[in-house]
Amino acid sequence: MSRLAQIPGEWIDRSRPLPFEFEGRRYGGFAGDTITSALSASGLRMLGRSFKYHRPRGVLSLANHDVNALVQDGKSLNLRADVTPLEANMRLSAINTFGGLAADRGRLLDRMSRFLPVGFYYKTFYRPKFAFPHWERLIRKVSGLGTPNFSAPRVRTPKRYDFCDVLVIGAGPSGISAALAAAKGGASVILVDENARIGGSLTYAPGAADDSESLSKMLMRVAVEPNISVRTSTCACGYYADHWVALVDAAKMTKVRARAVIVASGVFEQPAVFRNNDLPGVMLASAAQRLLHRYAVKPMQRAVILTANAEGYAAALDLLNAGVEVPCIVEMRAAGEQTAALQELRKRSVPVYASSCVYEALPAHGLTGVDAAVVCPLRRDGRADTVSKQQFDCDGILMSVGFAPANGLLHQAGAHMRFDETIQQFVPGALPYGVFAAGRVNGSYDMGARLADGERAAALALRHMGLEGAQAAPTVAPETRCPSHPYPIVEHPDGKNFVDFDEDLQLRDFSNAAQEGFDNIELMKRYTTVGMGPSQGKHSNMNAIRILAHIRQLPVPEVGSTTARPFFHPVPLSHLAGRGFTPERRTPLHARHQQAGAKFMEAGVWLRPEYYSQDDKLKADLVIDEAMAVRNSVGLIDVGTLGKLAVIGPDAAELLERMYTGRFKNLKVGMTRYALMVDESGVVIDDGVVARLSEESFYFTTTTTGSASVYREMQRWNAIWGLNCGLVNLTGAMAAMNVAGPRSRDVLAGLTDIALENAAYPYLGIRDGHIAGIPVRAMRVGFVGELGYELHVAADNAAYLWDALMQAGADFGIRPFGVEAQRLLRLEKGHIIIGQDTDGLTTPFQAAMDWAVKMDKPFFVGQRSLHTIQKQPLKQKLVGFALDPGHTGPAPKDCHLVIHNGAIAGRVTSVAHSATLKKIVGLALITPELSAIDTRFDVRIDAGAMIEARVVETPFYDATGARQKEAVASPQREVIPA
Amino acid sequence: MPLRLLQMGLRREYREPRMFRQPEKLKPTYDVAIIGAGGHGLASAYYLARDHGITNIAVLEKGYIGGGNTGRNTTIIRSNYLTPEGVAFYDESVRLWQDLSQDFDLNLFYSTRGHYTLAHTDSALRTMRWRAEVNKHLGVDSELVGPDAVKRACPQMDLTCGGHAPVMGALFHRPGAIARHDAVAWGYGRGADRRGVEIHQKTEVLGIEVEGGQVTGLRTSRGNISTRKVLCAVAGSTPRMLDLVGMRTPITIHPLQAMVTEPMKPWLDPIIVSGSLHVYVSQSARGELVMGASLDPYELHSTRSTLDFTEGLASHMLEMFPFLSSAKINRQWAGMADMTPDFAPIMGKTPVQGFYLDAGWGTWGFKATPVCGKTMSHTVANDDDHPLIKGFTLDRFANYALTGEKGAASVGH
Amino acid sequence: MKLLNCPINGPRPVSEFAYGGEYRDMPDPAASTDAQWAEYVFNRHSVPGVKKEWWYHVPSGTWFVAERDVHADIVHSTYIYGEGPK
Amino acid sequence: MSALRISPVHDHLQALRPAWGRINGMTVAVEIPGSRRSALEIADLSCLARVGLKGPGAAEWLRARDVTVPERPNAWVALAGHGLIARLGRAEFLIQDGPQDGVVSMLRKALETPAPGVYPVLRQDCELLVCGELVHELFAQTCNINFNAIPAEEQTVTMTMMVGVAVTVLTAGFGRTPCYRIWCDGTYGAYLWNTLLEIATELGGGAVGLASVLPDGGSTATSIEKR
Repeated sequence: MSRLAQIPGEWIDRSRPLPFEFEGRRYGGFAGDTITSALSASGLRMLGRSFKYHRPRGVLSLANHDVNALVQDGKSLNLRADVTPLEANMRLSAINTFGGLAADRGRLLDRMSRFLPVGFYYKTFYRPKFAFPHWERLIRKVSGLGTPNFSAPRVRTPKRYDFCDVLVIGAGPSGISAALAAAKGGASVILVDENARIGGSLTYAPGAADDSESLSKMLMRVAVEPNISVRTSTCACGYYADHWVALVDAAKMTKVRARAVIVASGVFEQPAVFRNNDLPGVMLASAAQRLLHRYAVKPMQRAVILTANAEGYAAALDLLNAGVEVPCIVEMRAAGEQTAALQELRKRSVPVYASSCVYEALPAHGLTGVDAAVVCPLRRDGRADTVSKQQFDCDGILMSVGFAPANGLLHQAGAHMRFDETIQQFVPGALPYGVFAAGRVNGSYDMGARLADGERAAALALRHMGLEGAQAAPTVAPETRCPSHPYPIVEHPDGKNFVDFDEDLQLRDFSNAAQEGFDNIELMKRYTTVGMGPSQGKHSNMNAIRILAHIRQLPVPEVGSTTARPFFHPVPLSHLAGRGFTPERRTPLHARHQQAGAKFMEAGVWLRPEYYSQDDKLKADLVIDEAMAVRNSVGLIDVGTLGKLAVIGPDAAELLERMYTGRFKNLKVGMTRYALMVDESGVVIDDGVVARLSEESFYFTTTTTGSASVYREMQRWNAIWGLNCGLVNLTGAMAAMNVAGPRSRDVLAGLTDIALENAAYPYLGIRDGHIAGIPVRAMRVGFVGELGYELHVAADNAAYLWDALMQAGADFGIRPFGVEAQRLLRLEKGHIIIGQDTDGLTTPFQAAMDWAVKMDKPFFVGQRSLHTIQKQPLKQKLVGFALDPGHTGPAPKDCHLVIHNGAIAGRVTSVAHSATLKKIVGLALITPELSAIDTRFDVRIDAGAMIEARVVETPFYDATGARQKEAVASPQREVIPA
Repeated sequence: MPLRLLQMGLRREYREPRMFRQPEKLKPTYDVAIIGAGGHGLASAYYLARDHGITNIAVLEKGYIGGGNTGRNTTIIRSNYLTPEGVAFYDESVRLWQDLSQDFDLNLFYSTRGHYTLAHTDSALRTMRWRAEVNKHLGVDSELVGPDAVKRACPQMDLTCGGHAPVMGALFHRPGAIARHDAVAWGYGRGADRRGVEIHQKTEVLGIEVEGGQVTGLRTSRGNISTRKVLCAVAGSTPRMLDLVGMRTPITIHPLQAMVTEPMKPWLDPIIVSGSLHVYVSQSARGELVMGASLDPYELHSTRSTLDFTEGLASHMLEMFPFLSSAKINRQWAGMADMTPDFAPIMGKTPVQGFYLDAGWGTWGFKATPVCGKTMSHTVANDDDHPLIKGFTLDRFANYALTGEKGAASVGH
Repeated sequence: MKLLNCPINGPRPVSEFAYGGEYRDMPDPAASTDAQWAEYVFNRHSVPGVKKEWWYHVPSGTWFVAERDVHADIVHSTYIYGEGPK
Repeated sequence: MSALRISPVHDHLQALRPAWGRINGMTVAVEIPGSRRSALEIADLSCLARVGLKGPGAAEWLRARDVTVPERPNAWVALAGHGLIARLGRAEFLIQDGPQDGVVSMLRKALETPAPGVYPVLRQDCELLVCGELVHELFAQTCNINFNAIPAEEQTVTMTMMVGVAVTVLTAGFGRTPCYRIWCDGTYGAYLWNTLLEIATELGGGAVGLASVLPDGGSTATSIEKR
């Protein structure tokens, strides 16, 4: 057991022990533990295996980038043990092992590592060609991290929007002082920190007593400051345009819109690079201190301290005080600062070896830990002087050689970084508007400077927002000491000196990559994959840059850094998806359709009845029954999804004439006319019916999918042309249903005050009146080819009218029909559906709709293009076709191809078997050569068989339109047997 | 253990040579200058040198090799297009892809995984049948399959897609593949380099000299060169380059974003695309799920990321794969897509003599890399549009003779 | 998420808007050659810089013009068509 | 035979087995069994009488009929009897009565005679009322607008998106506060109602009948026997 007696300020709650399982063995921890701290407390060192070589790995940072210590619990993927809070009865196992963590058969790969140099996979496995799939299967077997659980449920999380004046990211000393100053200046502040408690480095590196005292003071002030909202265990994962920041906690994502952002995200401690620097027990000094101060865990018994900064000595003292033996301190510099800690260590006669390095760590059996550190003098050329090496037994090595800024969000915000030689660190140069940096990420290390830097950033943020009482920004003394070693990297002939722990990249991988020409930072990143692992280079990018600079003999700034993209820490899909809102649009008759057993189909955001099911009947038969009801008697269909617009004013007709291809100025009041719309390039995009209600008032319909865009475009053109008329979109406010069939008039007769007889109300007429007492606008249309009335009513009246019609129609066998039957009926009439019988390039001429295009009008959108197109030979033409009535066997389907002399000569756009006509009829877009009536052409159907079709006139049914124009006196006389 | 690895492992020191030289400075004159060291530019250089004997070539790159869309796409390769022109073109590309690793002596991890374009509506189903029929007619292996086949190929998928968009069928394209995108640029770059082509990185083109309608040279950030043939293959930067010769085209620039999860044990074998849900996803050999969606809605000449992109894509992913709720997105990025109105490229000769265009690659440029090299090298070498690109010439717009690939190209990467 | 300032409704997230494309003046159809007209219909001014664009605020149905730097994605001004700087 | 007017959320109210009443010819849920005062209450106000118009002449036309017109775009003012007039953008208006008859029927009649620059807009909205301390939490999860930052006294009208649907929002709660009214296209009503109610229920709130929100306690609702 490595758990120590109570440590002041520890994060664990010893009154709440939590039992759990790891790799099949039972362990115990406390509430407040992370998985790693609990396992470390139980004396466990090896927590996982590395991605490529399956080397044992343990604690590295305890700061959310220990990606070699990922665990899974059967529910969640790739849990980061170093930061995941321990829960009672977790059943955890290490990821990506073959046969368990200890016995992992994958460890063989480590022995083979010399055969797997950087980019090895580019250089093999492809000869012979046929062998690659075999190798690939093998590779896919060993690659990847956690194993997904395919039965895990969809997790829906809330997503929140939030707003504040100043968002402070990072609640260390500088962040806290920034938040306090901003709040004092009257700003509403959100203060976020990914840790469970605020305080930042002061929670694990108390340093001098007065610091920790000022910490407790600061915490107190934050607690009582009403303007500050503290969000702990919350990570700012991404910065987006206009100060839009994604805050992610365990339960949800919060999207914050701030007026100013202060990034006080601190730094990541960086590893030194020496042989076996990845062994369990070799860790960052800050990691050891986190174990110690937050979780009261003794990280090791005997630790060699490798350092190049004052932080290392403080850490050494920390460990000594916790009862850890420190055989020596290995100082990479010629001399360290004269700090209190150094004096104290001298007092306790801890030897300090200056200008020295750890040359390698000697592994315990099976690489499961450290047995000793081999220490050598560091030569001027940065290499180890192996002649005079000494060996120190230890079970741990602490690395305190430098830091890299946690500047991911600053990068994302568009900040430019410059390299500060004094502190050997990238710091923000030019910052984007409204974004500020403070603390160590900004290059301030001295505690006083960190606090002052926070106040400085706050003052600038307040000024940025123009908040009154914004006091002058204090000036911050530039840092004089250097916390980071310029090259904490030691070569070793036998390698295994790791730079990137995610990707198992060794020092030599970088020189090899450079040797092959990947010697600029971007190419090196892509070839070696440094920084591409789950930790996104948090512990490897800086060393990679130093190594490349070393190789090319360039100063670091000239090598430059790679930009960091979101996310700063990975974000679960569940948190990004949230609840997953999917807007649905329903006509007011939806419930009626449900009651009638409708099978719905999606039409954009709408749900429309495809057909109405009846106990055990087949869809195909039901569609025919519905169609036959319309042909023989009467049917009722909900067409409420059509776009419904009104245009009113002196220029209303002018606007319609400019937007549609047809003519509307001469349309008589009380009459309707088909309307076709093309885009500026002359391509058919929409159609509908225009009705004239009065001289200056029109009501018109668009396709279901076109309604929004047609309204929008007409608004835009109307604004550009400045016509004296206004548009109203009634699509949602009006419901519409089409009562169609020879008996439709009989159904209405008893219900309405509208004079229905042909003379008073001709085909294509429109009448306002009442049906069942409801104000109704009735259009006499013939889309399905029978006597029919399209009834438009206020949405809230629709269900009432529907019921009234169904009731009145009962005696005539009225029947609701769906989209499928309507498609069949309109096909029998040869009416096209835009988007089905036309495509993204079809012109009106190709659609054989010249009749609807008035080229002699002064202007309409697309007309000028059609003038050009008209001069060209037609590329394709829409024709009606029929199959031999005797045809049996498989039939053509929509989009089967027309094949002529072995070449594609067109395609079927719509086809169906017409029970009315007792044959298969359809429409096809084909080459003009084949478009003459009675021409025979071949359609290739499924399985490649050719079927002959013949071009015929449309409409296929009731060519003269007698049925829709004038009702048939008595349907009995002209029954079309079903 | 492959022999090659044994050799590398047993040698004391690492003997791998440079893949591409770093020429000190520009020569005064080149037979051909290629703007853009992405896949397309380098492939063109490679085939010019290999097949047309033209080796005095400078490839000029503002940034670094393959640093543009070549290294930013989701690496999907397919030929299941809609128009005969498109299908024939991409089919030739797939044919070339399959031998590239051997050509290059570099493993591209070209992996034939099968490509399913899901249909959630009957109109989508109709388009899939159309594409399948055109593909089959031209000998491309595509067919319309039912939900059951999708279930077999991807048993982990929720075919109801959260109840919102049940899968009604799919266009199955057996040759659908993925590849290691960077390696494509490196392979072409190395191949061209070894044949004498000069690749100049960090070299920006600042001006294009034209005299009497004929290209005569380039002004670059590293000096001027004279040349009578310039190939422009710069995707998102096309409008800037065209402006230098005073040309306007229908091309507009929109960001196309993508994102990738942390690695997980490979489970997703095929490439899955859903037009209605705006998702395309495949799993790399590293175990990462590589995902994309549709274009950003408005013009933008930058590669910034947006949060709403990840939100929308995540929610659609979970409708198909609810069990991935805890899978974490590691990284998102964007490329600049040079879009055309008909979703087909703009290739070949231009009104400016000696100025050749390889552009309009929108969201479908990676898969065309080899065939672009083949056809553009032919076009440049012979000053004659290659037969395979006749449907893609710039003048098709003025002639209202567009090549309607929208049905196949939009979203369906 | 990007903010866009609707002249009527004020600053809103860009997700509330629909992009209406580049603002273009239509040449006189009668006076244009086929080539000139096709140039208007198809070609665009896609060089990065500050451009006039159409934007539509969906919830209120408001069309307006934005002058936006399409490289830096910074909106310099927005105004109702006909009311902006001439 | 069903009621003359049916609310876009009628079927979803039905599931709550309310005591039905009728207002302006629409079946309304007067009381919902088990519903109680909570920190988040949602009610369906679609039944209220409303009329809309737009166009360059609209404001003048209204003034000529002694209707107070909000001076600023996107502002609203109260009318007698808990009615209100909202200015949607520059030149569109939504006028709505309280539970009792107000100006709406008069304006509807007047609109039947065309007037220059005046375009009638048929209003068939789904209107929801959301009340209680948690209302801003509901908005935080559904809408990207900081309603906290909009002072109630400014009587602002906000046209924005909520859970993917275009909505018009203002704060007027028959005297209760915080309280908001939300209008959306009726065809999206069911979706908006379900989505908001689901989240509200999660937050400890729920649907309530009109008796508990209308100033007259729903007494205007002619009660009809439950079925």
